[in-house]
Amino acid sequence: MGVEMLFFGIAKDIVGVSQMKFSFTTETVGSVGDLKVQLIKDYPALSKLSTFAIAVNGEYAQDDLVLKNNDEVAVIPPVSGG
Amino acid sequence: MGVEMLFFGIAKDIVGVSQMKFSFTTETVGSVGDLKVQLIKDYPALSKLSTFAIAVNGEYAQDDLVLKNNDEVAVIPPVSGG
Amino acid sequence: MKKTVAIVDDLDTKTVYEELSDRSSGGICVFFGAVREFTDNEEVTALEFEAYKSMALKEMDKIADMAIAKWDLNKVVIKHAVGKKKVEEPVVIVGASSAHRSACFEACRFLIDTLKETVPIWKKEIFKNKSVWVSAHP
Amino acid sequence: MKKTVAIVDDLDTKTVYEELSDRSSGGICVFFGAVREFTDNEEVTALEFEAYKSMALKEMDKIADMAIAKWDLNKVVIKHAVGKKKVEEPVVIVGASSAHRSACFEACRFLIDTLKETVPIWKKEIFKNKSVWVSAHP
Repeated sequence: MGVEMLFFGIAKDIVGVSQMKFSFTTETVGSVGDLKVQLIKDYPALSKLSTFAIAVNGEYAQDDLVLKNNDEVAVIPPVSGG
Repeated sequence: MGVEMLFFGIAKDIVGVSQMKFSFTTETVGSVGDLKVQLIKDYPALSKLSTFAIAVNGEYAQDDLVLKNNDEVAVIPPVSGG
Repeated sequence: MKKTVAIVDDLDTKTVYEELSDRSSGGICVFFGAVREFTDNEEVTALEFEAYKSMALKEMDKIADMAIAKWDLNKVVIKHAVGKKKVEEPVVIVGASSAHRSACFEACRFLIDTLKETVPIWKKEIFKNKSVWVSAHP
Repeated sequence: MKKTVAIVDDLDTKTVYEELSDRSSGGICVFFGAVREFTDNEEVTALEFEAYKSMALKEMDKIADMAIAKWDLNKVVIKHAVGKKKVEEPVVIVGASSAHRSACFEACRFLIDTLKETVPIWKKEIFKNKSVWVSAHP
């Protein structure tokens, strides 16, 4: 299964793209927390950010939220609007 | 001696004019406090206001300020701008 | 530091950003006072404002100076309208700009609160069958 | 109750009064955020804003609803710009209208404070020789 990943701000610079398909088996990634671990493994520079949050289908998601196939998952580095 | 009196808001309605010469001997009126007493005597409705202040030459004046000939003296009923 | 203090017949709400904007300002806070339709459930048809203009301008200028002394501001605007104003029309505009937003918010609140206490301007509420000078009587 | 929530390329500072004005409102409070020339004594040539637009609009809508639940407001506006903005250009406009002034002042401060905490919009400061995503690193 897989999700549509979106990257913004510095996360886009780190990953190098603003959007990608991210495929995984539910064995390796099931929850938002698992996804974060995998992202930091793939892109170690993400761990240097002050924080980063994950939004699933446009809502901030807790680490225990379980991902579903085709979810829109965004990496949200520290926001700085205004 | 005398002063130029200005009346605003409800004070103008009570006195009936917006401006008048006010003449007095320094025996009857010397200070702003004396003037207030005289005004209330002449226009008893002024005493029914919440408060009224006196400005002399465009500055709020305390009761002990002594009036000078040709001062511009304004009766300032409760302000309500804004 | 630039301050704009004015008493005018008609307020222009469109120009306040350019009046307060400044290369050093990250924040601009503005308060507009307007004519409300109801006072204590009675329908207001208009407000009429009268000012002791020369003194009111001096008092507005003092308020601007007090704000400038108290907060780190770049620009300050205090403008009041006189004459008859209908529902939804602006009657007062105050605002301040500053590097960071706390200063302009606090200063803006101070400007309108102090204006209402000290500036010699009077408001008459005009209802269908009567008119009343606001706050005149206890 | 009317709320206006938007993400636009260019903010119009001239229309905010008419967007917030209301027959029941005696007070309108507006905050404009603008591009400042200096950050920590370094000259900024521009700011560049990026938004996760669909989510940002949802979050802005939530903030408007929270303000409406907390204060007695008549109208609320939350607008943010995206793209490259030069010094003195507006980047955000928030505002509220209410019968009396306390509510609109408090709500306006809440709108901008909360927007800065939760809305997925990112700001890059562009200096002469580098550019930096604000708040990204500790």
